[in-house]
This record gives sequence, C-alpha cells and structure tokens, in this order.
Amino acid sequence: MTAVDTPAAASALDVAAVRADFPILSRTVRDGKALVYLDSGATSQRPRQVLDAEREFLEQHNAAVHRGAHQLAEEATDAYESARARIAAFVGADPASLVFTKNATEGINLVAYAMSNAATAGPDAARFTLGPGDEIVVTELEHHANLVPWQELCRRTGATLRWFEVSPDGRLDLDSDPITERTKVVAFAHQSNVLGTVLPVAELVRRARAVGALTVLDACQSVPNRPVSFTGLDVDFAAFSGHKMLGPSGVGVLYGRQDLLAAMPPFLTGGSMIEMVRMEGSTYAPPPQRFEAGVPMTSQAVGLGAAVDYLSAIGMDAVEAHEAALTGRALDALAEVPGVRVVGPTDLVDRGGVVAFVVDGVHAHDVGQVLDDRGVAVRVGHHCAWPLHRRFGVAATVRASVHVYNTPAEIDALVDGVRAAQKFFGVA
Amino acid sequence: MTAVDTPAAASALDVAAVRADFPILSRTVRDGKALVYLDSGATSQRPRQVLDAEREFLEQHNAAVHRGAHQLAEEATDAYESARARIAAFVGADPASLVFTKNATEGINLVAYAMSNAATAGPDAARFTLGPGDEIVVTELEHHANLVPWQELCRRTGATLRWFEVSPDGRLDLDSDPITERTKVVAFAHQSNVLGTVLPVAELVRRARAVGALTVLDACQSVPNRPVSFTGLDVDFAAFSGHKMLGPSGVGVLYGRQDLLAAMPPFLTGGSMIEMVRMEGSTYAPPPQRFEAGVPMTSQAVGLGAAVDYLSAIGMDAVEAHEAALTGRALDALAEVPGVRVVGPTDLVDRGGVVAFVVDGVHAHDVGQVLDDRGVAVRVGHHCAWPLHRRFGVAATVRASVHVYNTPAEIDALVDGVRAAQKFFGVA
Amino acid sequence: MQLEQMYQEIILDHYRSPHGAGLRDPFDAESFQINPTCGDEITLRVRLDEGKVAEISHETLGCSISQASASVLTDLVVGRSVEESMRVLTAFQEMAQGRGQVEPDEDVLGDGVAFAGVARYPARVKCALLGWMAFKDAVVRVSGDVPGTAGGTSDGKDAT
Amino acid sequence: MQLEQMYQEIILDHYRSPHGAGLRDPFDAESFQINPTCGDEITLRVRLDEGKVAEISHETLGCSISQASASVLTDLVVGRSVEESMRVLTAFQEMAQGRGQVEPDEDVLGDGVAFAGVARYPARVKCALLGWMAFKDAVVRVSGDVPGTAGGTSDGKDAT
Ligand SMILES: Cc1ncc(COP(=O)(O)O)c(C=O)c1O
Ligand SMILES: Cc1ncc(COP(=O)(O)O)c(C=O)c1O
Repeated sequence: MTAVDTPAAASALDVAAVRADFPILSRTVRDGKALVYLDSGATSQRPRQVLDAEREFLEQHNAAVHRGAHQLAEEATDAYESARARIAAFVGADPASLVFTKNATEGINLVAYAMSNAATAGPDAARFTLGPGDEIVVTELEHHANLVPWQELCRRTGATLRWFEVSPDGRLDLDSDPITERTKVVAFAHQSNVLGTVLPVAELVRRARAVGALTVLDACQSVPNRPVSFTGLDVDFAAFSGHKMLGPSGVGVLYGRQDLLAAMPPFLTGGSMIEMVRMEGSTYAPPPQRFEAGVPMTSQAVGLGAAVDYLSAIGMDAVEAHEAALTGRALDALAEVPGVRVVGPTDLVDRGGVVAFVVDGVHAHDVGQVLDDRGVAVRVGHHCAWPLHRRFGVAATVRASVHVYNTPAEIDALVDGVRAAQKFFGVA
Repeated sequence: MTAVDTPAAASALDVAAVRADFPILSRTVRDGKALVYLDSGATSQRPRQVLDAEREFLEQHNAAVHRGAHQLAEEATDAYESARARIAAFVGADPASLVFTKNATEGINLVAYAMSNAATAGPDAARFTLGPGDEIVVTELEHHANLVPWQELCRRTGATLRWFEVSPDGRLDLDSDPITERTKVVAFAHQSNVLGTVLPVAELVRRARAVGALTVLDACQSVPNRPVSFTGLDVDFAAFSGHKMLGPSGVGVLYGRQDLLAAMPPFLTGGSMIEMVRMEGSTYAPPPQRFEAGVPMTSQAVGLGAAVDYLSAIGMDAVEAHEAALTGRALDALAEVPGVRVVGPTDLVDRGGVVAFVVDGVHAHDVGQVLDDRGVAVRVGHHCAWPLHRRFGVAATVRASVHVYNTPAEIDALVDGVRAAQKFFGVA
Repeated sequence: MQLEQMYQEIILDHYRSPHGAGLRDPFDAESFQINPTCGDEITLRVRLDEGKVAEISHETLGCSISQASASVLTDLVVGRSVEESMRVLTAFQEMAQGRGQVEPDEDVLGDGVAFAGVARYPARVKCALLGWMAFKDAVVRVSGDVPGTAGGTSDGKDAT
Repeated sequence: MQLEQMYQEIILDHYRSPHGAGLRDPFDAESFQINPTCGDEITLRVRLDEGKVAEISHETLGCSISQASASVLTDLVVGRSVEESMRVLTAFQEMAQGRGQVEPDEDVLGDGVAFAGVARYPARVKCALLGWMAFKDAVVRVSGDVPGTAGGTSDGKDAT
C-alpha cells in the first residue's frame, strides 16, 4: 500500500515535461489559485499535440470520409482509417474489429440494441437473440453506462438481470456468482470508476465461456491508464471513450470480435453503413462500416489517434507506474487523516488511480466545495455508480483521480484540503 | 432560373472576407491547383472562429459537464448550455427542446428507437407505440438517414412503410399522397440533398396533422443555408448536423416538441440521463437530459455554438441570397452545355444550393475525376439517396453544392471542368 | 477565501441544528425528492390548517446547504398562508437561480438571504432548492394545484 | 495534368470497346456485384471447361475504370486454368490496393498493368476491382471454393 511498491519505470515519465504539453494546467481558478486537476476519471485534459492534430486536419484535409472521390476526401479517409489502425494497435486488436462511436455509452448500447434487433434480423443473427428465461449478468460496481443499457435490454426482451456482489473491501465477490446455463451475456468493468478495483477479467471470461455467454468489457477506466490488449484478454466486446485518455470528447470505440460483428445486425442506420438501399428494404455493409451510420466524428478520431500516439510515446507501463505511485501516496496520506474512510481497496494490488472516500461528519459536496475553493478539482456524488454507493451505505463520496500530468505535490494539496474541510466544518 | 432573380441582400455577404476566415481554402490540391470546394452538401469547412472557440474551451474550461462541482465543471457546463441556447435561438426553438446528438442520423434513429421502445415503456409512452396496421410515410427523395431508420422501425414493430413519389421535374408529387388514418409518422426532408428541391413543409404538416400523425423533418440541408424556425414550421421533430453548417463533426441536434420529449422513453441509456438507479431498475431525467447519455460532445457543442454565431453575423438571409445567386449561375451555365442534364428543378423556385447532373456518355465518377484533377471537389455517386437515383434511372450523378465561401468564379471552374471532361472522353 | 461568502454563519447554524428535522405525525402530504447528481434525499411532510402551513417536518440526507435550506424553509413558511408561502418560494428560487445577479429581499426571505452566495455556485443550487421543491410538491399533493407560482420544476432544469 | 497517368490509352481503348460485354449463354455461374458508394453494377457470367475458364461475359453499368477493368479481366483469364486465373486476380488486386507502391508484373498482368495509376486514387480502387470480385464470386459458385487465394473480399474493405 505504499509508494515503495512503485516500479522503477515511474522514473520514465517526466511529469514537468508532460505538464508543459497541457495548456489548461497553467490556468488558475477561484481568485488566482493554481489548478490542481484531480478529476481525470470523469474526463482528462488534452495535450497540445492532440489539439494540433485535430486542427491540422481541419485546416488542411477536412472532408466527408468514405464518400468523396476528390483529393481532400482521400486524405480525410486516410487520416480517419490511419487513426483506427493506430488505436487498434494500442488496444491489441485488428482495425476491422474497431467501431467508432460517440462515447463508450453508445458502444455498450450498440451491443445491447443489436441483441434486441436480432429478434427480427433473420437467421444469421439468431445467436444474439434473447428472451424470457435468458439472463444477463453484470456487477454491483458498474457505472450506469454498463448497467442501465442491460436493464433496458431486459425490458425489451423479457430477459432477467443478475449481478455479482461487491465485498466490504471493495473487491468483486466471486462467490456471489450468478452465472448459469441461462446466462447469455456477462458485462463488467475492467476497473471500477469509484473503487479503483481492477476486476479479474480472465476468471470472468473463463466462467462466461464455460456457459457459452458473451463477454462485454467496460474498458473506460483501463485503456487510458495501463497497457491493455483486448485480444489478450479474450473478451468478445469492449468499449472505451476518447475523452478519458487525453483525446477529444465525442469519440469512443467499440471493439468486437470480428466473427461476432460480422453476424450482428446493425444498430444506427442511415448513410455509409448500407450495401444496397431500395424503398422496399435495405442490406448492410460488412463491419466496421455497418456500425458507423452517418458522417462520423472525423476530426475527433484523428485527435484520438494523436492521443494514442502521445500515450504510446510515454509508454503505458510508465503511465501505470506513475499513477500507482500517486495512488499509493494518496492512500497512505488519507490513512493518516482521522475520520477519513476510503471506499475501495486500501492497497495497490489490482487497483488503479481513482480514490473515493468519505469524511465523517462532512458531506462529500461540502468537502468538494472546500477543495474547489483551494483550486483542487475533484468529483463529488455517486459518480454514476449509484447502486455501488448504496451498497456501501453512502449517498455520495469524494473522488480524486489521476493521470499522467499529476504530481505528488497535487496529492498533498488534496490531503491538505481534506484536513481544511474538517476544520472548516468543525469535525477536527 | 437566372441570376437576375437574386435578392439584393446578396451584396451583404463579403465573400472575400468570408474566405479569409477559412484556412483550408488557401491550400492547393493535385500539384498546385487552387482548391475549388463544391462539396459542402457532404460536409462544410470550418472558419477559424469555430476552431478557435473549440480550442479556447479546451485550453481553458474543459471538464465533464453536469457532473462536477468545481470551477472548470461549472464553466464547461455554462459553455455547453450557452451553446444549446444560442443554437436553439438560431432554429426558433426553446433550449429545452434541443437534444445534442452525434449527427442527424443519430437524431432520426433516436425518434425511431424511442417509438419501438414505447412498447415496453408504460402508459405515458403509449402514444408512440406502433404495430401491424400502422403506417409510416416518407418520400422517395430521402437521404438514407431518413429512410433506413424507418424501414428498420417497421421491421421491429410490424408497421408498414409508404412513400410519396417524385415527379419528373424533381418535385414532390403531392398527388401520390399515401397518408391515411393509419399513418402514425410522416418523415421528410426539408430540402433534398440531391435535387435541391425544398419540400412544401406546411402542406405536409397540415396533412399529417389532419390524421394525427407525428412529423419528423430532416433539416440537414436547410438549417445550414437559410433562416429556419422549427416552431414556425410547426413540425414535431427535426434533426440536423453540425458539420454541414460550418461547425464541428461529431455533433448534431434533435429538436422535439417539449410535450412529446417529455412523454418519450429514452433511447441511449447510461450516465447523466437518469433520475434514480437501482440494480432492480431505473427512472429517467426530464428532457433534454434524458436523451443525452454519457459524457457528451462538449467542445463540439461549443464549436457549433460558434458556427451559429458566425452564420448569424453574416445573416441567414444573406447566406440564402448568396447561395441562390451561385445556384442560378450554375443552372444557367450548365444549361448551355450540350449533353448535360440537371437532375432536379432547373429554376430557383423552392430550390437550394445543390446541383446534381449527369453528362451524357461520361460516367459521374469519370467527370468527378477530371474535375478533381483541376482542383474542383464535387461529389459523385448516389449521395446516400439511392432510391431517388433509381427513380431517375441513373446509377450516379455529379453533385456540386455551395456555401458562404464559394464564388462565381468557382462555378465557372466547375462548368469549364465539365466541358473538359466531355472533351477528354470524346463526347464533345 | 470565498468560502465564507457561501457558508455564511446563518447557514452553518441552521445546518448544525436544523429546524423541522425529524418526521412528525399527523401530516396531510409527504414528498420524497432526490438530487440525481449526488444522491441526496429529502422526505418532507406538510400539514395545512385553514389555508395556512401549520407544520413542516423533514428528514434530509444531504449536504450542509440542503439541510440548512430545509431548516430555513421551515422557519419561513410555517404560519403563513399557502399563497404567501408560494410567494416566498418563488422569491427564494429566483435568488437561488440568479447566478448572484438577483438582489434578495430580506423582508420576504429573512434568513433565506444567506443563500445568495450559493447562487454563484450552479452545482449547489439544486442543494439549496431540494427542500423547497419537496414543499411545493407536498402542497400540490394536498391541494391539487399550487396557487401563485408559474412552472417551477416543469422547465426540466430544476426537477429533482 | 495527372489524368493521363490514370486514364492510360489502353484503359480508354478497353472502355470504348470492352471485351466480353453482353451476357451470353450457356454459363456455369453468374455473379451480381454492386459498388455501394456509387451504385455501379456488374452482372458477370463464367463458363468453365475442364478446369479452365472457357468464357466470360458481363454487363457493366459503371464508369470507364470498371468497364475497362472487366474487359481486361476477360482478356487475361479466358483460356487459363482456374488456378492460374486466381493468381492473376491476386496480382491485380495487390496492385490495385497498393496505393501506387506495388510494381506490377507485366508478364502476369498484361494490359492490366495500365491500372497501376488507378491505385493512386483510393476511391477508384473499388471500380477497378468490381469485375474481378464478380469473377471470383462466380468461380466460387461453380466450384465451391477458390483455389490459390487467401481472404479476398473477407477483409471487409473491398467487399462490394
Ligand atoms: C438530407 C440529409 N439528411 C441526412 C443526412 C445525414 O447527416 P449525417 O450524416 O451528418 O448524420 C445528410 C447528410 O449526409 C443529408 O444531406
Ligand atoms: C467505468 C466507466 N464506464 C463507462 C463510462 C461512460 O463513459 P462515457 O460517458 O464517455 O460514455 C465511464 C465514464 O463516465 C466510466 O468511468
């Protein structure tokens, strides 16, 4: 649980040099306080390399992709597909298995809707159909984005939702396993956006496979922060968002095993995803085009490609080590503050860089306000994981989350701020 | 049909000053040829005001909107909601009736999916349910984005698709009206993206209303090019895309009458659109939040707000007049070229700035290649309106489309290029 | 430090010993409201008597602002006619949503003016309004309609 | 002007008088392929005889490139064994998708080398391949599998 555990690779990340790439980090807030941005778990900031890549694209190559026969359209298409290829390499996947979406939420909804669409999509799609008696398994720690779409899929199809529970130390309770022969989908986060817990993906995939269920990985809190290979993890689907990994908002990725994507009915329909359209009916293009209806988020894909290049240049091992060091420092320091309780694992084993906590006698919103007043930006509330908060008997937590640009001094500012909040509200 | 019809307001648009705002227009293509961009109907270019607004947001105010309690989150939320308000004013609507989507395609799909979701969404949503015996009416000139989602909705619900036909002169054939008491939805383009034809919205709304059907307007080719008020047009829903109106890709808008949005079940589900989440089930926020699941396209909404400011500063009357002048010039000049046939109205009555044509004896792709070789960027193919092309007995057309930055000289370059193509392929 | 502008002593006092805290019987209507972003909850009961607000009691699971606000609400509306209380509510809401631009009227709002500082923090406005929305909802449940207000939660922004 | 590099005389000649144009009987299999971006279509028939391509006939509704390509295809594969024809197809496809980086082998491709210029225009690659994909599909329909090729249309990028 201490900073001593930090791999040597952490030294590979020159945080001062990194910070210089992020224009927003030099601004001040609340009457001249330096910004201490500890809310990257909600959305990260963008380095100028990403901003420049998007701008260069828009000032030189912008056109509708896959649709035009002029030079700009060629260049735009190349930039878009090159981004897909680089992002695919970054997550250990083939470019043809990557679908661009607007965010991870859309990616998960895409899978859920394709499954209900399977009911009317003919024999190829039969393996995706669900009905009464079938079950979908999630976990109690899911972000709403990987919970509500499955609730709604159950509503549409008559299937039943089941879930793994969470143990008091913030780990997945593998003994609460609801997977049975009726299970058709097992959807789970790679890392909790509240607890920081990294889930045992291999074990969950093994159990899902054993009953022939499909696996859907919510990789929003893993792809930005450590080396991830979807083919290595052997999941069937995975989703993540650009804005949490130094890339633009408005772009996300759904990964799908190619044989599954090829058999899956479309979700959004319209231009660019068709094979043949008649008034009487239409047929659809092969993946990934089948799942990219309409003019896509072109410059955003280009920006995400640049973000992946940026992260790769630092090295994802170094990113992981850097965040582990900061997390260890935060866990150690918060453990020293009486009345502060971390919700989630208190050591660094299978744990990423988000730290949620409660302060006895001071509501999370009030802690956050004191922090904000000192320039420290954290998130307060249920962080779109309301059932998890209910399970821990709290309405809201304070969550600090780190990325490549954070420093040990910023962790110290957080802890100082927590003490100041206790003092302000008279509980210490 | 001639440039003489041009309203005087055209002089209000200083095209040289406008062009100076668009960095991409000063680049060259194909070995030093000046770029003549006549493909704005597919996607428009962005002025630096839009690029700057997005960058300023990202360098100063970026955070997750509606989720944080720190200063950046406040500023980001304000910027996002201010953009919504300005865009709403631009299309004559209340901010609460505007939902941000990734593009128009998503907006139309949203309505179509909400309607099939209504089947399992309880009594409030009953007015949206569809089933066998119900009918959806579209037109033969629709973009695939306003056709395929309705085909798929019919597939999901058992409803039947009917359509208005198109007359030989490229107008909607109002006598082919398939609207009956069974009609539940009438979906149609404000302006065809191929013919340029502006549809008789008031008459279609009247006929739909008479049978109690909902109206869905595809405003992709009208909002960018002329003054539009959705409340004035009295449609129930409307959709458009940012990238066609000088704004970013990855952002679009769905307009919906507030009482309808309030009763409509959600489409994409996840974070930010909920009221209360339990493992057992969830309830949803009021619109527009209900329809904006996940971290939205924040900087893109800000960019679209800047695009709307930019267009408003020029004045949409001036934009319309400018485009009419260019369209008139193109129609006149093409009429002089033997062997060239315009597909669509050949006068400026109820007609916007896209001109599609065929060249006898030279395939559209080959015409496009000759134009591209001369720096003239047009689109060739069916422009995602395949049934319309079939109706006119052609596989592909050449389409030139204009926006604020185009000049009469660029129209001349187009026409010269068409003649050159005829010469190159030995048909003139 | 701007904190003191927001957390004025009056607010902290109400927060430490909130008036009306603890649910009481009998009551005419009860309203349960939540703040969907932070999960805060209030259960509020109202008892009317001959067109007047006779009693308010509430159980608030929330931050200092929402607790203090429910307390101030209790002080401000108990003993008033329903119509008057709705005028106070409107004034409070206008101040809270005024982004610090609305000058509060101390004659109408009493201790409520202390919340003027909260109005400059948009993320906290919902906290300040949580109890008030519960009060309004409870009154509607008793009387079927709310005299003297227009819209309120129906703009979609402040519904809880 | 780069146009001439793309529209080489050989291509224009084939376009003006395409070989194999007009559907003929008898045939062993027919394939219908479309280019979803521009709506171009080809119907292509193939007749095999003792492991050789005996006849090809086609009706092509498309641009100069797709018509000329179908014509060159006819010249190149008629009279060859199915296996040889698939080697030619692979070579043609590699060149067409090579972005101008693949040096074509004239011994294998004959007039087909004229399409090397097309490879530099990604939007036209599908035009050049339309007839070849139809040919491959038709051969599969006769023989049930395609000797000597790997993948082809299954990469999702060039399926028509
Ligand atoms: C008339 C019309 N409708 C719909 C669309 C689809 O817009 P988007 O691809 O941005 O969703 C377009 C443009 O492609 C269009 O021109
Ligand atoms: C674990 C997890 N899943 C899903 C999401 C949803 O991502 P987005 O809102 O970008 O779709 C988030 C972030 O908000 C997350 O942290």
